[in-house]
Amino acid sequence: MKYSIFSLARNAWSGHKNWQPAWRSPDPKPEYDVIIVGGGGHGLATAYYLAKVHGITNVAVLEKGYLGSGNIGRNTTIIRSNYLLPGNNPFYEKSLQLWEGLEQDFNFNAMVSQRGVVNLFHSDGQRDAYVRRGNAMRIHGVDAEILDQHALHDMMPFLNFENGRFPIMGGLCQRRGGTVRHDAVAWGFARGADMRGVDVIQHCEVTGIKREKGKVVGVETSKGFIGCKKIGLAAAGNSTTVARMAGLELPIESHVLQAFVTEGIKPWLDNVVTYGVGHFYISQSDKGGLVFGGDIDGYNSYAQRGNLPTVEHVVECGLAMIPSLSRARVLRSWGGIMDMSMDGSPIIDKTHIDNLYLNAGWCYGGFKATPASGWCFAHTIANDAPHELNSAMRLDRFRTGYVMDETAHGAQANLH
Amino acid sequence: MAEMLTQISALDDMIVPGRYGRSLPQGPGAALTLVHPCEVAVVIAAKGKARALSAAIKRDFGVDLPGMGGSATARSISLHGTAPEQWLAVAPGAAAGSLAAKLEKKLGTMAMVTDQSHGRTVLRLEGPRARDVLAKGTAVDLRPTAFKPGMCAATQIGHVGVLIACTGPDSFELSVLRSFAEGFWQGVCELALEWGYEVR
Amino acid sequence: MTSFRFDTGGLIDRSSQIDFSFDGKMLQGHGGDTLASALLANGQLLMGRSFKYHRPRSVITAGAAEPNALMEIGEGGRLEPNTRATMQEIYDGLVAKSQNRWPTLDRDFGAINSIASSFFVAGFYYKTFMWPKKFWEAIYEPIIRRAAGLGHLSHEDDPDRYEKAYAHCDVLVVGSGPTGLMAALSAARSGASVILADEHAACGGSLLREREEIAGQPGHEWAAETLAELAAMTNVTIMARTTVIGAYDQGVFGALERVQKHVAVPDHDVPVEKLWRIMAKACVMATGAEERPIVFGGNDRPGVMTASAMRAYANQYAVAAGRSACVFTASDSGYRTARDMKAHGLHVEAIIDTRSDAPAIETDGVPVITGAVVTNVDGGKHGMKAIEIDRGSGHETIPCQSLAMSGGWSPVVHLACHQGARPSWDEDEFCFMPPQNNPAIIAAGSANAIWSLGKCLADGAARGEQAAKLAGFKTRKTAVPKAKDDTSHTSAPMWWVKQSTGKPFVDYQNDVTARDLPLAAREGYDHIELAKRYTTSGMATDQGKLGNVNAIGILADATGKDMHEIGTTTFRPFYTPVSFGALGGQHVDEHFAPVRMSPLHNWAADLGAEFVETGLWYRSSWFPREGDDWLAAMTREVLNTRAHVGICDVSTLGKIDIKGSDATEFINRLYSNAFAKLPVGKARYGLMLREDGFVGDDGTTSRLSENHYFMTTTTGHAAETMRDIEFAHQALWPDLDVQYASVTDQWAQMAIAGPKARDVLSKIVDTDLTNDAFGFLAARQVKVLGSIPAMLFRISFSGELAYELAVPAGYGEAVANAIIHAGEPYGIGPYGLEALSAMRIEKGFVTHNEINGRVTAGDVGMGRMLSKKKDYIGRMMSERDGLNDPEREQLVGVKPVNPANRFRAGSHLLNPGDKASLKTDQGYVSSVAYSPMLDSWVGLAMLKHGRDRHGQKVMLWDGLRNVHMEAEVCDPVFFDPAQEKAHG
Amino acid sequence: MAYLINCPYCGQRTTDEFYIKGDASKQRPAAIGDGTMDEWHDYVHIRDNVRGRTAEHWHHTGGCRQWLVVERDTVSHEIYAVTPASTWKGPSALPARKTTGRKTSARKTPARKGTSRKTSGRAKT
Ligand SMILES: Cc1cc2nc3c(=O)[nH]c(=O)nc-3n(C[C@H](O)[C@H](O)[C@H](O)COP(=O)(O)OP(=O)(O)OC[C@H]3O[C@@H](n4cnc5c(N)ncnc54)[C@H](O)[C@@H]3O)c2cc1C
Ligand SMILES: NC(=O)c1ccc[n+]([C@@H]2O[C@H](COP(=O)([O-])OP(=O)(O)OC[C@H]3O[C@@H](n4cnc5c(N)ncnc54)[C@H](O)[C@@H]3O)[C@@H](O)[C@H]2O)c1
Ligand SMILES: Cc1cc2nc3c(=O)[nH]c(=O)nc-3n(C[C@H](O)[C@H](O)[C@H](O)COP(=O)(O)O)c2cc1C
Ligand SMILES: [Zn+2]
Repeated sequence: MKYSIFSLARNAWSGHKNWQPAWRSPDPKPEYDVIIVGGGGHGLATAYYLAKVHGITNVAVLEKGYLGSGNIGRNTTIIRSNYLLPGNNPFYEKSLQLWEGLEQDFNFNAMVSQRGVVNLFHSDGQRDAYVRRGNAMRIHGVDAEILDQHALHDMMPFLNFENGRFPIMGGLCQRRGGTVRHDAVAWGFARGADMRGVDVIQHCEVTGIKREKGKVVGVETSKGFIGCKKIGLAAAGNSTTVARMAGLELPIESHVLQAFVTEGIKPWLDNVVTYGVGHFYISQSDKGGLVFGGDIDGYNSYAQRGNLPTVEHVVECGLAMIPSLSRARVLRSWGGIMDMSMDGSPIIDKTHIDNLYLNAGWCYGGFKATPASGWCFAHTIANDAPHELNSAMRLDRFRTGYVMDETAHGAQANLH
Repeated sequence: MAEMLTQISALDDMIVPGRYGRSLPQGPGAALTLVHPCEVAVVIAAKGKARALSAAIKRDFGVDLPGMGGSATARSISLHGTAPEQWLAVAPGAAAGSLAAKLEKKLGTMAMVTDQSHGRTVLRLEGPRARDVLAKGTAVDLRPTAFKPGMCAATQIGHVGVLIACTGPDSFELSVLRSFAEGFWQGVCELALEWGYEVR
Repeated sequence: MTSFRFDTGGLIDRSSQIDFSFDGKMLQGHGGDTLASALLANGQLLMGRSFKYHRPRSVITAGAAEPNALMEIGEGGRLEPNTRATMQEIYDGLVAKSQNRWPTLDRDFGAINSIASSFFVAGFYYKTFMWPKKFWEAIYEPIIRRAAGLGHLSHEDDPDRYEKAYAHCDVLVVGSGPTGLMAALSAARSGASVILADEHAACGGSLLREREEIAGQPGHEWAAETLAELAAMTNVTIMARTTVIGAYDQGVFGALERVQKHVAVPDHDVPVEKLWRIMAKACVMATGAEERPIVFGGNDRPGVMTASAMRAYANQYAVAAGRSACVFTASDSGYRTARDMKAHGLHVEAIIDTRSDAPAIETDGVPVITGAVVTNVDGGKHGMKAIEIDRGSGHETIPCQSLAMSGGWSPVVHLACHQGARPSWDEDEFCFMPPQNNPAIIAAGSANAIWSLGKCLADGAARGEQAAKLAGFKTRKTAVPKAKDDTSHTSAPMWWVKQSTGKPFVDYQNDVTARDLPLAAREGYDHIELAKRYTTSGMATDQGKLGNVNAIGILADATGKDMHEIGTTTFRPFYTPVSFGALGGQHVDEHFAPVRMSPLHNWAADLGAEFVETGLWYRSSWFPREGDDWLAAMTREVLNTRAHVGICDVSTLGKIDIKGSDATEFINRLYSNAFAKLPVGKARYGLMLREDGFVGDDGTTSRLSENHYFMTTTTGHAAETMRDIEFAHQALWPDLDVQYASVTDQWAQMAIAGPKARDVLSKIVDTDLTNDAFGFLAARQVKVLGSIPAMLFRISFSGELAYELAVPAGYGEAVANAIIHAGEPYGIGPYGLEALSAMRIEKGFVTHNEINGRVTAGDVGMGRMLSKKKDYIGRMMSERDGLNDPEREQLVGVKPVNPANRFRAGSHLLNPGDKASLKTDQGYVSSVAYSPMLDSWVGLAMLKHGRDRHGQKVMLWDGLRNVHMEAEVCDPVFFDPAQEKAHG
Repeated sequence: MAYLINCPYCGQRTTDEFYIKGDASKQRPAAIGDGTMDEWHDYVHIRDNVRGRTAEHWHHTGGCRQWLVVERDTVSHEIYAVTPASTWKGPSALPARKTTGRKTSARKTPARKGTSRKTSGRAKT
């Protein structure tokens, strides 16, 4: 059933008794052309584009929990394409372009809201680095503006410009950046893929990867063995665990990142803004809660929860940026487990094992990448070769030295 | 000519004696004093020399070299165990340079001695609420049953590294790096507002 | 105006009158009132509007779980939205406003949403608002946003202070009801140190709200006596107004103390809220139980509340929502309410019991209708008139002004679940039981599904002992006072009244009805977490404290699963919302990050310096003279230094003293270039790589004696480098005999640079400074001003004849002044960071602008500094192909063809004539300065094949600012390439 | 986290006093020439990233400034052992002890004689 104001009216008339499931709950078939491990944003998007762009519909997405139980359902929903490095920048721009038409494409309102993203800077050196980044964006045709204090003041007069420690000098602004309703992205892709014939199978944990003659031939799951011709791993946060099932060792650590939401308040903050001295980013959701986040806790964790010192630190950064947050009350905090790669950039690549493909290492930036990641991963799986857009996101780059280190911190996962 | 130079403290014009904060009938909750000048030196045992060092210290300074987290005082010199085989030697009031020089001379190759008389700022915090003031900054268990005279702890208050030595039931010696001293001073003062404090 | 205050009774202080206002109306209450009870006393039953349909709402609870009575409190920077009237104490001058209504609470336009409510079912917005595409951001979303949210948050600064503190105890007791009091008592008697925390202003928990007796005296009196006994014990700390907000790893609990939230103008010396981090060896979770509403038509009408809330209002505050009441119950709590309300003189019409086999319970004459349900409530914003019931034979109406409901009880299990454990459904007790994964969080009393007062007292005592034992104390049995042991548990709950003719709400605040959940299930959102997200049930400010269990029950019904299979959603901190202010505590404003001050700060300030924040430091940036801008000042400083002599504060450099018989070997392993043969008395520039082969930091290290070195690092990386050195020694090579200590703060360091530097320094240093005696890169311990021990280095970051002089920090000002004095005849002047930077750019010296973490030694022309003869940090990885690709950008100088054209760092480089694109991008400008010596803007840049392109033209492309210009590529050393000045 | 780390030198401290570097399970290839590029790649980049018991390098920046190896569980956040990096000999063979921070601090009242026991042993190795 196509969603529209008319279908909604029709159903309201019949007491909403006739809505069909947004997706089927199929039992797994014995074999698929492609199995995607991980029903997060990336896995679902991959299946969606496999079906839509490549006509490959005999596809299963296997998700160990409920749909969207991973990071797709627990992130701070910021989308942007303000990346510096040439291996990243066109990819994220592609993603932003896909976001721009996504809802009509998959017929689900994911509330893509291009409210603008501003990254503040506080020193000459930081400004120069942002200018370099902004110019790298502009050179590729991506929108970017540098805002001085004045322009920033017009936009957000409540910023702490004369902060006792780190005055705000200006910001790098991408107006096309913004937020998207996280859950709706998972649901929209799931529904879109399902309508095109993909089996989205929840509560089906992959426990092993079967190989024959060097090739992968299927997966062991909590619902039994499922055969397949190709496997795409998209198990963000658990990439190490699933890759190891095929004997693949990864340059990845799993870390917990916390996120937060305040009680709902009347419109208070129009755009997304990030602090430049510590990690802090904030936006207001359509429901009225201020959604914000900061740095990872810093220790390896698979626990989906963090500790109070990180919370306090994040909040301190928030108050340094916007003092009037003081009386906003934090309603809930939660955590997600992310792959932190050793250079802070993702991996979308073939592996040395035939028919096994890897999508991993998204750190805290993979939500914005969801459409392009699915799009590129689908391309890589369908053609057994990466697309130009993900050609730098190689697994062997650590070995060869062609790393993509946006934050320039080197081979230490928790610094990215 | 050095005698004619005065060693300027990092809190040079910050110390304004008086009473601040809430004034409660029972009097100020804490008192803060700058200990200046104050000689400070870091002593780090050379590899395999800890034992010999301990003996030398005992012999020459009459102090039992304390273990980690311990403080020992004799003849106006205090030694605080700040890290394994590492101590902070503190001697309030003496003329600059001489503590480190003396230690270096006595200890020879047994230890590295580094003068920190100018690199550290030493404060005294005392009073019935001193522990409560510190507990706003550090998670070290400062209850009288847990943190007693003769103990010290290297920790942080307001993201600033500090060595807290317990010098009496309600008195503490705090030493911080010089460059942080001004902000630290202001920070500690604010934490004491609630009970009122006195700057001496 | 149905609500009112009884003439007598309650635990309020009738002798005190407190004036406050609500929506501009001046009202009065008494000491001990909450805002909610005071409003009820004033006949103000209507207290809020719901989120989606703007339904008129009043209180449902008398505590922390309140979803409806949320208000804006305070004014200006103290404005605080979404404050629960049930938890807010009133004070003189309290200003409260209703929220989420327009124009007034009474006449709220938003209520028309109710009419379209058949549209606004769960998830409706996911299905529409997509066409035309542009309309979402232009029209729909702004409307949705304006409608969303509850109260207003101010943009004004908060005038109040907040603080954080740590506390330690053996046993933390959360909740001061009968269970918590007994637990605290028994733990404390064992000698354990005890913290007893309760979120309410007055301790006593349910004892303040019930009429039950303990040891023959009223419960609240027993509570007061017990509290007095506890308060007298030195090992007990009682923390009222303190909510334990979260349980974290290793027995750390977060707690929020509302220190001054009950006063009009807080004392500024005292924080308004304090965030505690309590480290406890064991915790008794005596948090009680939450009474569940019943989900039936009109269960949100003002006048309907939980049975225990109705008792609380009557017993503790002496108020009621109406003159008459009915009770709708699935548990015996309803009966208790009926009895209590009767005792207060209310007319109690009937008890409607969902159970057809309801046990016979004392009703004091109130008729009981068993096996019946309430299907609707006839009422509106000003109160209710009647209820509609169904006993299986059609609808009947019973007039009444208030309705107490009890669907059973849910233990308050949050703290036991914050570390990921989940509660499990208990078919006998009909509730989710606290998990017991963490042996140190011990549920007690009603939090552990123990319902009667007598048993709660006993359980409290036992759990207190258990906790003390766990904390290592010997315990003795604590005598338990006598109390009734008559409370039975709920029988099978009724998740919702399917016969409802009005809207049956599950989640009040978010307007989720019993019909939304089956709809979610039908559409595939059948997992409890999906249903929560799709319907938003449990996502409001109360986090489903009231509604979640009902929602689970309804979903279980709809999917044919049992409660256990459905399970709960994830419990997350905070138990109740916590302000940013409290979480930030004292670490705001200038205390956000520590400040570091150079020992020469005042010296520079006296000379009129402008300062700039660099990391934690303030550094002198330029020294303006009358009318100077930074450029003029910098130019003057550079020209003066290059022509005469200048002095600059470089104290912020990281400085490390290194000694030991293996010091040489150690240093040689840290730097990529050779250090093993550095002669005593010499300094050398060194490069440190990260283990991944990229450049990490640079600096000079001097050999002061055979086994004694003095290392400097950059200001920005000082902390990191120190840590890396410690790692190299402690974790990699612990066998080396090496000792090191940071001496950054011990030394004031100044650069004295310029042709006259030697002349000036000679006047204050006791050493022969002639080239022969103290040549380029000499490094020695010297005396200044006669006897001050100092270190002197002949190193130059300006390209001039230059020295760096380090003196003990406390003498820094005096020495710097002496140098200025000595230099006067030579025209000495101070210079700041700007001039320092311009001079180093003129000389092509790199800083972290160039070695930015992505750069190799080869990139910046230091490939030769990578020794092939030794192991050092980063050696092997620096040999990877990617780090040696000839296509990598290389350090060059760039000069605009028109020297007056200013360009900026961050510009990119293009070949002339190329269109800007990623493919044609040739590199970027890393540093720019106006060069007074060249009278031109100059820059350092990273350019593809840069070293082969000196003399060629490039375009400097700054699309962000729309500044583009032609420039010439050149050697990065713009000035004195032969180094004659530095060696002079 | 770990919220509290029992530093063998300082006793129980909150994690904000520490800097975390990461995996401690790998040995730095001994010296140049001994390690192949593959070994080095493995050391610098590849992570076991264990779900369960793991060992990490933590630096007690806000205390004794010692590098420690913290053995903990990445799922339960339980801490099993904290050992100075200089003496760490690989994962401790001890059965998983429950020391989730409820143990009192290792720091006894100050030892007035001699130096810290933990490090005097080191001198001989
Ligand atoms: C708190 C937080 C905030 C963030 N904020 C942002 C942001 O603002 N902007 C941004 O761009 N990015 C953000 N991110 C990052 C972003 O959320 C992730 O990078 C992205 O969601 C990862 O891709 P995914 O959606 O496919 O992952 P997930 O949703 O995590 O999908 C992976 C799925 O794999 C499943 N799985 C794992 N193992 C198995 C198995 N063995 N068998 C079957 N299934 C398995 C998991 O259950 C999971 O559902 C944030 C992340 C977090 C945690
Ligand atoms: N059927 C019934 O009528 C029925 C059902 C349940 C309980 N009860 C009665 O209720 C009483 C229960 O006693 P109890 O002591 O177990 O609970 P209680 O409700 O008396 O006390 C719990 C206290 O803990 C506080 N609290 C909860 N969470 C907190 C937190 N995170 N931080 C700080 N404070 C917090 C509450 O505000 C409350 O004051 C018994 O008398 C029992 O008989 C009766
Ligand atoms: C963007 C965003 C907004 C959220 N808003 C709310 C909210 O308003 N209320 C709420 O209770 N939870 C909110 N959450 C948090 C979820 O309830 C939940 O905690 C999170 O998705 C993680 O799932 P878990 O807690 O079940 O592990 C939000 C989450 C995200 C990602
Ligand atoms: Zn330590």
